[in-house]
Amino acid sequence: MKGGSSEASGSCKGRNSCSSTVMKGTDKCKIVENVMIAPDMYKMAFLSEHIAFNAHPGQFVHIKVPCDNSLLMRRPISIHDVHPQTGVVEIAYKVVGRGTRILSRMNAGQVIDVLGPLGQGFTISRGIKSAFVIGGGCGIAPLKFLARRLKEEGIAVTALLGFREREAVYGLSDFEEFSNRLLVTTDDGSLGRKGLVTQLLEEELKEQLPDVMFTCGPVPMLKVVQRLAREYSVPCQMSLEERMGCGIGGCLVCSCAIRTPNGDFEYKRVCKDGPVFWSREVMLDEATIEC
Amino acid sequence: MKGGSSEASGSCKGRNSCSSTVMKGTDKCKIVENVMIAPDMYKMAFLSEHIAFNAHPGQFVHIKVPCDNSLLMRRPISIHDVHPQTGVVEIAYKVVGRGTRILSRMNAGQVIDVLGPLGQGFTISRGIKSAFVIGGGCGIAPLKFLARRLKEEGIAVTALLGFREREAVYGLSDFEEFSNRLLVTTDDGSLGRKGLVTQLLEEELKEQLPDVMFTCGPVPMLKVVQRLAREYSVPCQMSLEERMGCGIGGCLVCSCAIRTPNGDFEYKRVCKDGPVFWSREVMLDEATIEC
Amino acid sequence: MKPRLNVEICGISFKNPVIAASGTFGFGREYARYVDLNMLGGIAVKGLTLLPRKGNPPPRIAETPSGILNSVGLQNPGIDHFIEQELPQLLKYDTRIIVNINGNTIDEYCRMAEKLRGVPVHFLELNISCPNVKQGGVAFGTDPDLVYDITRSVKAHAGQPVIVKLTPNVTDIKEVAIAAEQGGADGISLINTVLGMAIDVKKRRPVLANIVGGLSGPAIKPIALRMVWEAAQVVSIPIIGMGGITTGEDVVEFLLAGATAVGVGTANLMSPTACIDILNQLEEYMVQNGVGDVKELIGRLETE
Amino acid sequence: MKPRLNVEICGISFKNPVIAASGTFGFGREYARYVDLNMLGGIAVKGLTLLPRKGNPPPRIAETPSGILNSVGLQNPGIDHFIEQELPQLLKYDTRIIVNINGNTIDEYCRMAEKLRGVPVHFLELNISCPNVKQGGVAFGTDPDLVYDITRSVKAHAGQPVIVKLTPNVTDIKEVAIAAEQGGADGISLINTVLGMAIDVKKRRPVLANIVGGLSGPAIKPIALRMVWEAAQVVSIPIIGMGGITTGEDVVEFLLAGATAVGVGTANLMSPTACIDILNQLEEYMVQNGVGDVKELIGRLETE
Ligand SMILES: Cc1cc2nc3c(=O)[nH]c(=O)nc-3n(C[C@H](O)[C@H](O)[C@H](O)COP(=O)(O)OP(=O)(O)OC[C@H]3O[C@@H](n4cnc5c(N)ncnc54)[C@H](O)[C@@H]3O)c2cc1C
Ligand SMILES: Cc1cc2nc3c(=O)[nH]c(=O)nc-3n(C[C@H](O)[C@H](O)[C@H](O)COP(=O)(O)OP(=O)(O)OC[C@H]3O[C@@H](n4cnc5c(N)ncnc54)[C@H](O)[C@@H]3O)c2cc1C
Ligand SMILES: Cc1cc2nc3c(=O)[nH]c(=O)nc-3n(C[C@H](O)[C@H](O)[C@H](O)COP(=O)(O)O)c2cc1C
Ligand SMILES: Cc1cc2nc3c(=O)[nH]c(=O)nc-3n(C[C@H](O)[C@H](O)[C@H](O)COP(=O)(O)O)c2cc1C
Ligand code: FES
Ligand code: FES
Repeated sequence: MKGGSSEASGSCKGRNSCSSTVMKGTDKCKIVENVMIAPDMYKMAFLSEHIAFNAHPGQFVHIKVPCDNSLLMRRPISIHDVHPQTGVVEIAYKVVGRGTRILSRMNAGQVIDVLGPLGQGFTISRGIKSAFVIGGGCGIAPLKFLARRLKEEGIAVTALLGFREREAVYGLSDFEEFSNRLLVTTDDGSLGRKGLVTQLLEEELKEQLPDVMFTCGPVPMLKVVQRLAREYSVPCQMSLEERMGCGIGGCLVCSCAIRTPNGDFEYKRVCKDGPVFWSREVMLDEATIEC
Repeated sequence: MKGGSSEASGSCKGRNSCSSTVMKGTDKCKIVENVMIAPDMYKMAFLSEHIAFNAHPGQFVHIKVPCDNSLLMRRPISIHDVHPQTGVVEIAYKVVGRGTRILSRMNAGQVIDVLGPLGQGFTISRGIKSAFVIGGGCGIAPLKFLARRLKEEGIAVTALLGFREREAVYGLSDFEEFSNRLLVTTDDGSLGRKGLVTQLLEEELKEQLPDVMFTCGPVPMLKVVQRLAREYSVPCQMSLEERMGCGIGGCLVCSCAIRTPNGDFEYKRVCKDGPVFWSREVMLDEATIEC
Repeated sequence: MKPRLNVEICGISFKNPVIAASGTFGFGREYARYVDLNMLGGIAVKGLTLLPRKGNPPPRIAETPSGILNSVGLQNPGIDHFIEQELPQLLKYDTRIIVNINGNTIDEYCRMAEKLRGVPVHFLELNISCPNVKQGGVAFGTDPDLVYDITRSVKAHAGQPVIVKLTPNVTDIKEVAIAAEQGGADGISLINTVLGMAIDVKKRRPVLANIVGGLSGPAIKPIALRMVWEAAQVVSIPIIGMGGITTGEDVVEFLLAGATAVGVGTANLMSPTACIDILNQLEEYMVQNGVGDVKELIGRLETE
Repeated sequence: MKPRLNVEICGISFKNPVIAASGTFGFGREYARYVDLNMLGGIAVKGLTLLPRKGNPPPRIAETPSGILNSVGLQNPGIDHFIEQELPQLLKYDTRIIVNINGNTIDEYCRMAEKLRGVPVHFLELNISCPNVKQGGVAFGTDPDLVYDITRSVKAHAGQPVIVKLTPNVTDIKEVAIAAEQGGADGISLINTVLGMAIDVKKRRPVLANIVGGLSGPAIKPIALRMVWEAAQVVSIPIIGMGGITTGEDVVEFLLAGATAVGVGTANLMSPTACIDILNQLEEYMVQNGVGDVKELIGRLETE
């Protein structure tokens, strides 16, 4: 079962069968909270029953930048978590440019224009018993929703999270709740282990091999995870980023190079065929965005 | 004495002598009030000691449209009134397009970027004893400050104000305070006299001739006032509008046709040579903006 | 009373003048869950080539003030795949299908036109203007003689009316429009994207892997409008106007300037429901301004 | 340490690469109370003609998405008046003065150059691109042969180095840039405004009385950057790059693309202190990115 669906996800009966087509444009969503959770890192909660009910871990929403009409393109932001009972959707985002800065200044009560849920999320195959969830920096954002879902499915989760420094750390309590083991690194050792999360990952892989790995983070990190997955023969899914236009598969601007069986490659759409891909297919040297 | 000055107005000692040059860029002004005073008509008060202290009736401020970077040009808005003691500047503006709509949604406490005071205001010559102040619609905005100044100078003011209908009326209490006689018309007779303010003006001119007339309003109204001023030989100053760029005289986009002594005309700058001109010089058929 | 929105191009009627522009609407498939494709005047499909094309490496998009630059580079599955795999689902909808074709040589255009003979699509759109293909692309569209030649040649092979899509990257759009008309074009569409560039000052590199790309969106609307208006002065074949349309009033501007129908491109990337939103706004404008029939707007700009 | 900002064009040094662009800064007079003109790299004065010109009727400006259209039509008091009445106050400032001249014929350009011989200004800027003058204007700048001729002719009469200002309304900017260089230009400046149009849908009329106008501002920045980059590939004379610059980072983009200095136009209309604000941001960029000398940026775009 693949999380998310390339066709209609209007009204999904259970997570696995998304069939009926519902015309659903963009949502005008009321913000219920928008707070700083680390320097330049914000968590926003907004109301969208449609998204809260239909989203899968690894999917994203595509948000119109409010106010400033000179910025035409929506911004893709992963779904951090959803609360189907209340219709609340959470995102966690870093202020890196004009769009995210404007977003960070929005207040509860104001409305944003959101498209989603979009893309192919993480695939949680039947029979999986244990999983490593590896995240770096703002790449950790989509992994909370994933960890919660894995826990609900009874899968043993080891979360390996890397941050630059103590101040940059966010979301640990979530992973304390949803993972069986939580391992944290910081580049400078100001919290958890000093070093890169991939060093820790290699040590862990030497101890025990999970059934599957899930990862999201900066490209250099992804490259190491990809190599380790290959070396240790662990199936691995990674979430990619690329600059986007439509977000729904129509414009072909968000391409990533994906290996084809014949040894060549083709450009797939991060927005529609991804953002989650199997790591063995992904040609990361072609990736252009550093998370 | 001409109100406003084409050169530095940094620190004016008295209204008549503006000489010292002070480098003064744009002001970041805190909004203290922004309220609807009639349908689509707003009154905003913001803080700027510089403007409050240096402004002359008939001058304008040039306001950067907040938030939306796709709108490059500032919006010229007349100075409705100033309070030099508190540094409060008032403007009264009508929502007619995107810029004024965005302005109308700003709240007290927020900051706008304002350039001013700009332009040549109304000239209040020595020896003037009586004046007619004739305004139509949102053209009434700059006349409050003028009427107050005229009253302070001991000049007898007859205010003739025309509105479309009762709902559109604003600012009457100001003119009750600052004018000796207040005459109001509405197109539909829902308040004051039914008809056009220029009909009333003609009747008044038949009764008594003021030393000077001051007017601001839609071009069709200005045309009649111009004709009456000529017919009754009353000196008349009128405030013009034109689409603006820089607002300070540098780009030559805000031109209005002004008669030259040799019978020809030249394009003058509404922003710098105006917005107030002597009505006998103005070629209103060339005016393009209907207030 | 509901205003009348239908227009006609080469005797083929369109429900309304709003056409999804090539390259911004895929083959309609992805948009079908957001808009009822039956409501569109037409759909211009993603630019096709004789053989499948991978397209350019990423990044392929850069955001610029009120515009975007793209360098997709005509990624497409090839014309055969389109006819076999994509077209059938599109034909289920009651709208006009415009097939955007791109060649490196005149012969390639002609062979694509041949392949489309008898295929139930309504128009061919000759893209002689895509700035992202090194060979051919730009050269065709900027030389009036070549525009004439290619139009004539393709007309000889085409089973459907031929629309020639012009590039704005020329000194004189009128010359090129006239060349297309004289070559036998049944209509022209304009404008394609304007060649542009963006630089990442942190990396000191172009934002696009392809260095340059095509500028589209509201930023280019004044250029597009001017060119549509200029072209309308010199040709009598119908014009499909496009470039930066994001609202119903934008559509009115293009119709007044002389377009019979309009293309909506970048707006589809801003919101998947853009075409329908724009259509609704157009209707609203007509109602508010007492325009009973959209044809009353075409070419009716007053310049006195 | 304070980064070094000075650059050099034809052996004449500029304090910094920021020049107020012609037509947006008057003769400096109006801006002098907002910015210290001594801080500017240079000032290109409002375009001059042999005789005074009234200019076009209003409205002369329209706002478009991230851009403006203008149709001032070269309103100016004539070159004699400039030399006698305006220049003296400008010469009080320690900055480079660039005199923008406009003719209807080659002869007119030459006569203006003659009048400026011995007058203490630093550069002539040949505006062969203003789109608002019906005769001459556009034609000169779009034909490489004419560009060559006019440059050669004016060079023969000019007492100062000659910069040729190019129009973007051409198929191939490289051709035109080469023609100017071969004609003997000491530098080129680009881009002038892009021909555009805006329509008032309520009145169903063009917004500008002149119908068309010149598009400037951030909207055209990607076009300008691309053209500066293209020109820099083919000429070795210095380039003054402009088009949509509103921030220090925009300046960096143009320098990386190959410009030695930049012009700031529309930004002056957005805020009278724009040139200085931009200069400060440029310095800030340099400090933050460890660029000690602005010359390290010129032409240093990496495209590998
Ligand atoms: C599928 C997906 C999920 C994402 N999830 C998250 C998340 O949960 N939290 C988070 O903080 N960030 C996330 N990002 C990155 C986020 O989209 C960018 O940081 C954001 O778009 C930057 O916008 P800006 O206007 O602030 O920056 P600017 O640099 O001003 O943006 C300029 C342009 O570049 C694009 N862009 C810039 N950086 C990126 C990027 N990394 N990825 C894609 N486009 C980019 C923008 O969309 C815009 O078009 C995600 C990206 C993708 C593709
Ligand atoms: C000297 C002067 C003083 C003014 N004082 C007032 C005032 O006190 N109260 C008030 O309500 N209005 C006043 N106006 C008119 C006001 O500037 C316009 O209503 C406003 O600019 C419209 O902006 P918008 O974005 O809402 O409209 P849009 O139509 O979206 O504006 C588009 C463009 O047209 C220009 N524009 C549109 N209408 C006018 C106009 N009437 N005059 C000049 N430019 C225009 C805008 O600046 C902008 O560039 C004054 C105009 C001038 C020239
Ligand atoms: C992402 C993208 C892809 C495009 N691909 C094509 C194409 O394949 N063929 C074509 O003729 N035009 C293509 N265009 C140009 C558009 O059809 C349209 O002419 C142009 O973008 C101007 O309109 P707009 O401003 O509404 O986008 C593309 C434009 C964009 C933005
Ligand atoms: C109002 C206005 C007037 C202009 N007048 C002239 C002129 O007289 N001579 C000239 O060479 N360029 C003129 N230009 C063009 C500018 O100098 C500049 O080349 C162009 O606007 C692009 O730069 P920008 O986007 O920074 O404005 C004018 C531009 C504007 C906006
Ligand atoms: S963003 Fe349009 S296809 Fe992915
Ligand atoms: S607005 Fe620039 S001269 Fe008046």
